[in-house]
Amino acid sequence: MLMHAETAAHAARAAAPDPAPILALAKVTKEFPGVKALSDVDLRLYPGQVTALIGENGAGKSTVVKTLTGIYQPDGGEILVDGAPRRFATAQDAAAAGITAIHQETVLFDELSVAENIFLGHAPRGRFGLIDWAEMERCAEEILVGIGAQIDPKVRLRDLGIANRHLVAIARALSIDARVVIMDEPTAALSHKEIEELYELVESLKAKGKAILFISHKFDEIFRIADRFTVFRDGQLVGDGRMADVTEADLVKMMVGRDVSQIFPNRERRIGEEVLQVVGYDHPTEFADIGFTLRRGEILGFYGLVGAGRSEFMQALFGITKTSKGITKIDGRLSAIRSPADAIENGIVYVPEDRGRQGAITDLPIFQNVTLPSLKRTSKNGFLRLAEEFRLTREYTTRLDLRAASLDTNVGSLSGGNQQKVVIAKWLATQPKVIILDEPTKGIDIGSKAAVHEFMAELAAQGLAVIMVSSEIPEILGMSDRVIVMREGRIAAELAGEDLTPETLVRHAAGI
Amino acid sequence: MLKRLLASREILLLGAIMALLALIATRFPGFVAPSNLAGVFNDTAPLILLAIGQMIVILTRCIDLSVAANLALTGMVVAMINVAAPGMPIGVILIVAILLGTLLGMVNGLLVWKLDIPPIVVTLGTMTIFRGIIFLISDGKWVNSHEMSAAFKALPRTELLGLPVLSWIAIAAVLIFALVMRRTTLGRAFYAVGGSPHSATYTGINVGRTQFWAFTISGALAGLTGYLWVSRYAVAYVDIAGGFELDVVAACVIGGVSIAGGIGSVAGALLGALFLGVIKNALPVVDISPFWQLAISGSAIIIAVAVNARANREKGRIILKSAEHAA
Amino acid sequence: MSTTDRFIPDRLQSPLERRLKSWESLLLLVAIAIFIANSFASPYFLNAWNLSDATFNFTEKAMIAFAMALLIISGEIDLSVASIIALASTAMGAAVQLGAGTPVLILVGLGTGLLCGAFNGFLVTRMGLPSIVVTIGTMSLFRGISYIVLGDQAFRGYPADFAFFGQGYVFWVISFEFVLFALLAVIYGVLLHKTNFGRAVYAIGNNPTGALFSGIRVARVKFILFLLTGLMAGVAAICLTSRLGSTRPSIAFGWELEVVTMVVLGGVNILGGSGSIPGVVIAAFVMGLVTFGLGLLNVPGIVMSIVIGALLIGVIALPRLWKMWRG
Amino acid sequence: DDMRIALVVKALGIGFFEAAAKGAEEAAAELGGVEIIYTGPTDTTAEGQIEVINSLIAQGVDAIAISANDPDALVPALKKAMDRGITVISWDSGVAPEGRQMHLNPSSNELIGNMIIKLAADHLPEGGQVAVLSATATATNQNIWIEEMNKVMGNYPGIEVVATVYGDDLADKSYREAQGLMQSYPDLDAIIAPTSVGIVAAAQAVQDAGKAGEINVTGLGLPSEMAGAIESGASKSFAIWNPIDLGYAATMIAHALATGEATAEPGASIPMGRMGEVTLDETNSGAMADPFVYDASNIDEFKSIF
Ligand SMILES: Nc1ncnc2c1ncn2[C@@H]1O[C@H](COP(=O)(O)OP(=O)(O)OP(=O)(O)O)[C@@H](O)[C@H]1O
Ligand SMILES: Nc1ncnc2c1ncn2[C@@H]1O[C@H](COP(=O)(O)OP(=O)(O)OP(=O)(O)O)[C@@H](O)[C@H]1O
Ligand SMILES: [Mg+2]
Ligand SMILES: [Mg+2]
Repeated sequence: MLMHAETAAHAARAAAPDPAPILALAKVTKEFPGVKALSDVDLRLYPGQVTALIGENGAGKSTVVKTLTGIYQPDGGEILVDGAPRRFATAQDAAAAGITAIHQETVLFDELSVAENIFLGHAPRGRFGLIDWAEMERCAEEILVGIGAQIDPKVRLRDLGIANRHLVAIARALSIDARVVIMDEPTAALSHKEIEELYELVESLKAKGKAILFISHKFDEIFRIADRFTVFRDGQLVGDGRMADVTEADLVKMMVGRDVSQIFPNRERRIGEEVLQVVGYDHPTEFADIGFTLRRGEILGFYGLVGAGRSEFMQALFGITKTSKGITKIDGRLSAIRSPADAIENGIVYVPEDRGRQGAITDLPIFQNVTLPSLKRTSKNGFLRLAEEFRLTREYTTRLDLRAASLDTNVGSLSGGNQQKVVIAKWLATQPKVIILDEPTKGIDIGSKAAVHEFMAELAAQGLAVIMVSSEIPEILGMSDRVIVMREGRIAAELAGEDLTPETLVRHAAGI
Repeated sequence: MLKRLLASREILLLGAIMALLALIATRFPGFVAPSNLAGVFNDTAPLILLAIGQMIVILTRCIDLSVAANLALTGMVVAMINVAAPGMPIGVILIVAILLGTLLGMVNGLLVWKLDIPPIVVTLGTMTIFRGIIFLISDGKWVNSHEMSAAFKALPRTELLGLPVLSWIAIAAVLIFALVMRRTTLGRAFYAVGGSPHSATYTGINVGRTQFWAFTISGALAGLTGYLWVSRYAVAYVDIAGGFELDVVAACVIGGVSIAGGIGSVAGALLGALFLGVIKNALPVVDISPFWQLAISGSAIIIAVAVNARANREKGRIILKSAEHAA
Repeated sequence: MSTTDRFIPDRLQSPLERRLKSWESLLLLVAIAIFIANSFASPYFLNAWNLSDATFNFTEKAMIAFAMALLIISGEIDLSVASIIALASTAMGAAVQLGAGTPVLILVGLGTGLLCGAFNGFLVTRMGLPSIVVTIGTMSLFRGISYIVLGDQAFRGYPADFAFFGQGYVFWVISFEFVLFALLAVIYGVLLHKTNFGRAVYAIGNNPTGALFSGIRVARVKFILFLLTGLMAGVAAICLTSRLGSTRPSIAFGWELEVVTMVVLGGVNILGGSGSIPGVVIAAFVMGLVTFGLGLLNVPGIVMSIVIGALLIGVIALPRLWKMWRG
Repeated sequence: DDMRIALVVKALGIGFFEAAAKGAEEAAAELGGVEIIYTGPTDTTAEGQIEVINSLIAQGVDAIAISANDPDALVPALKKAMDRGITVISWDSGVAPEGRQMHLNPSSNELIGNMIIKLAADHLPEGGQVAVLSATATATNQNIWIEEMNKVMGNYPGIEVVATVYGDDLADKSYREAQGLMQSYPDLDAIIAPTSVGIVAAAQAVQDAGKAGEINVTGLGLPSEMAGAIESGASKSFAIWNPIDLGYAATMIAHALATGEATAEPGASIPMGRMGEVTLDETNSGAMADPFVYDASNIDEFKSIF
């Protein structure tokens, strides 16, 4: 599965000479407050070739996409189309220059029809320059059929499921007659069959001489369809070349800058008695029939493709989603959890995936974030005691080795990793029994990532039960004692020990 | 398809209006006579015009509380122009009204777009400023019927094919904006910006500029209505259409326009306005004290927003295959 | 795990330093400037009794503004407050007709306020409806009920001792209303800035989802805020009714916008998340001073509202313009 | 120092009150050493008038002459003014007796009540349906006139008052109310509007409905504003007292009371310059003069005056 690299087809491709690049980035820099997302990166896309862009979460891949499509303006450097420098003020400028993209975040409109989602901004015009709906729906149908999607173009988008939405996003990118097609993790939410159809599509685009930028975390697909690669690490270009010349291990090493095995802490496993029992969790549209148990000191991994419903289930367990049914027992006692406040009282806490929106309150200072769920303890008769708040905050942020100018600094101004530490500190201060970490290392830098892993291991060692949701196979393999795989809202498998291999994980997650 | 059509907000509201008319007809059959209904429509025409503009503004996640003040200011200016130059052709007056309204709308739009001030604050401020300006330019004096020229007063009431011009203007606005909203890039941009500003940016739509255009359209319609109002009621003073902005917002809400943006239609705004218009005109006829009117329209707003919220309840992401298309 | 000797200070800026650089100090300067300008502009300004009379122009509105500030900081709004005053006043008037004494009147006034607040809170937090639309609806509904009850009539005949709340003096020129205003300012200041509840309000306003995910009972806090706002409208109803000595359904018409203006002028972000009670207190004085000062010069109220409207937009626009101009 | 007399009106900008202000200035010129402060809220609310009164108290004016938006709500504020030694009288639309020293009715209420129904009845020898379009439901004077009118209905057999509606002294609202009346009562013969705003709006509505000559709009209005309605036939006749005289008389009375030349008590006579004298009844109110009827025969003479 990992090493299709040495196929005959590949060798043949490698032999072709380099044509002139259609699109190039030269020394492009992009900064956000506190983060240098791109520094002096170069990138070249050739006609008829697929270039894979790889790198860890937060390496700057999506930032490149947004810079190329006029959504972000680079702070320095140039974008060259056919060798001539260009500026894209808006996405429409980029489309006019022949650049189209499938963005990682779905760029779609719930209330509009499928056809309109595909053609918004460049709809076919009829008489007097008015939008021709019949023509638009016909073209949409054509494109959707072309990518093997069976979706009625007249249906409103909100009535579609996650995979079909993704197909609409792909159709949208293809509706622009472009020379450069960018795909930012296009297969993340697709099933096996749909992925195969996408590969065929990529082949046909190549055959038409288009330049393709393909972003993915899945090595098998990169080796299957890419001709070239470019690797980013922390916003910098660390390597590029032909796929034929590298192995998976080389790429991983470039990505992380050291050997993979070193990332994960060795930990002694002391698994204690059962703390959490979950039975029969059901939701009308998101998940069905979820049940499992969890012990003290255990790390339970939850794996699945993006959109498998893991976050939704965890939020139901935490009391956010009220439409779901199910039973939660803590230490053998039935616990009625109807809100996060109930969950916290029962010792269950949740570190959400969406840090900026759900995890931290970015416009409030660190200490207020940390003490928010613990105010009952730091206050007296309902009146705040700032000294006590600072004491508690200092205690837990020191344990996590937080880096910040002061405890009064707004969380929003911290780097992703430090924001995550604030969120974790917030929960540890409540002295929980079960901690749920949803994609705990998504979008944080290598150093913080290792710190989070180490800390997770330490928590387990101290007897906390840990649930870790992750879409990264190395992380799942490196950290979990046991893994539950979810697919389309249901448990597909529960794996441990020998069964726990990358192949079994992928097979159950994709339903092959 | 038919099922979807039946369930749509507009059809629901149309049904409600029909039911209301039927109910009134049982007590006072004369109310549903075509001539009377035409009168009701004519009376509601200003509300329809403003509701269309407001609908577009709300669609882009903004709100325009200054429409009534804009109407009053424009109305006063054209009335004063008419007094000063009675001979000026009505065509010119009409253009001045639309231009001035547009300008005032642009002021709102610019403050929202360029300075990023929340729309409610902007229009709350301009609402009081516009009214104040009327006082300053008119010195608080009324412009009365006898000071206006006959031609000035004649336009909205001239009958064409049995309907007054005022009604025809409302009909034209409904048709034009139905076309604009469905068949032009700008019209679709309003929906996109309100539905998801983030995604709109990704598709190359400038969110602030689109909102600016929404305020501009709302202003233009308010200006047009300003002239029509003043000439129809043959009077201009500081307080005309005082508090009317809330009726306008109410018409939109009843018409299924979502205050959260992205949802709404010209048909909805039209029906919402008609709903209020029918109630307003029917109360005295069916001999319910006019003092009930406020409470009834308040209840209508609350019921409408509750019904619409039910229809729009966020379904979340549909992950289970069995759940897709089920609704 | 690895504890470095890296030390993170609690704060970089002392609280005093922060306060000096704040919005409130800027507003205080404006207030002082207006005070000085007034004393030069009119010989009648610097007079204890006159200044005391002037406070009646804002005390009742400010009482509501305190609760409204918390509500707006939490990301909601209540446009029905003026109508709650009307309904509470009507209920008190009805109680008088049934022979109720002053203590019962107080209970009726506060109770009606709480009930209306609970109704708004229910619709917003339980039914999940947007507060701006809901309260536009209840704004018509509550006042509409007053109109149904009273029609063209008035309630009068309030007991003599009831007059104390709106017309009584506690000490020399210090009116009961002013004392109540000061007391409520302190209570709301402490509630917002010194308690867990206040912290929750800020958290919710900054990020309701984040607050919910941190275990804050968001719906409950918002419900309480609607109750408090209703209660304060009830308190204001008692004061205003006592001051006027009679009840008409049109009482306190249009106050909701003045209250919101006061809150926004006080530096509360209309989109939620930030603002302070001292800011609102100073804004109340600024508005009171502007209206009173211009009133002494016999400037019509509508011209004063231009000043207020311009202040409203100006105070938000100027810093942004300054930033744009500086690059 | 000049004596300062404040003329507080229901709302600024209304033609009737502008004319009254002219009369007040005339009185001030005649008296000498009197400054008139013409003021009022911009909308017809009691709260607005209270703020105005408060600022007048603060300025220490010598007298306040007010046409009230609400007879009760203004009482506490006006009492305070009297406590501070300010002379307070009401005119046109009155304040409850405890809130003023005297009230000047433009004319006797009985006379006006009789006049407005007579104007309608004179053109309906066979009898018919009439409706009343009033100002705000809280306007004191309108309510009293309507009450007086109802008392004398017996003298006009065959005349039936079918409805009373309120236009709030807003032109557009009055217009719609008049329209509503025509819809609800297809056989309506006359609309009585005892308010200068309402009568103009009603006449306009009748004219627009093409019923000029069919429905007679009458009541109290200003010749300048009603000239068009008389011409079109929407109104056959209407009445009014002279607002200039009213402002003039109110100022004269306020001056007399403030200087102590006269005292307001039942039975007292207070001089009003060229308008003669007013005699107070047991509620300290008095009437200025009889209303005057305008129709096609004399409208042209007066329409340029007020
Ligand atoms: N709008 C923004 N504001 C602030 N920081 C941002 C913004 N967008 C991206 N970043 C930061 O820039 C860095 C690069 O982000 P980017 O989304 O490009 O990563 P990525 O390589 O696409 O990661 P992933 O594999 O998770 O999609 C991250 O540290 C991210 O937090
Ligand atoms: N029910 C929900 N409502 C709103 N946002 C959600 C919901 N569930 C997830 N999200 C957010 O939407 C974003 C996109 O989610 P994504 O497509 O990555 O799925 P995911 O949550 O990673 O998948 P899984 O459900 O398997 O965990 C994430 O930031 C996530 O936090
Ligand atoms: Mg990315
Ligand atoms: Mg997830």
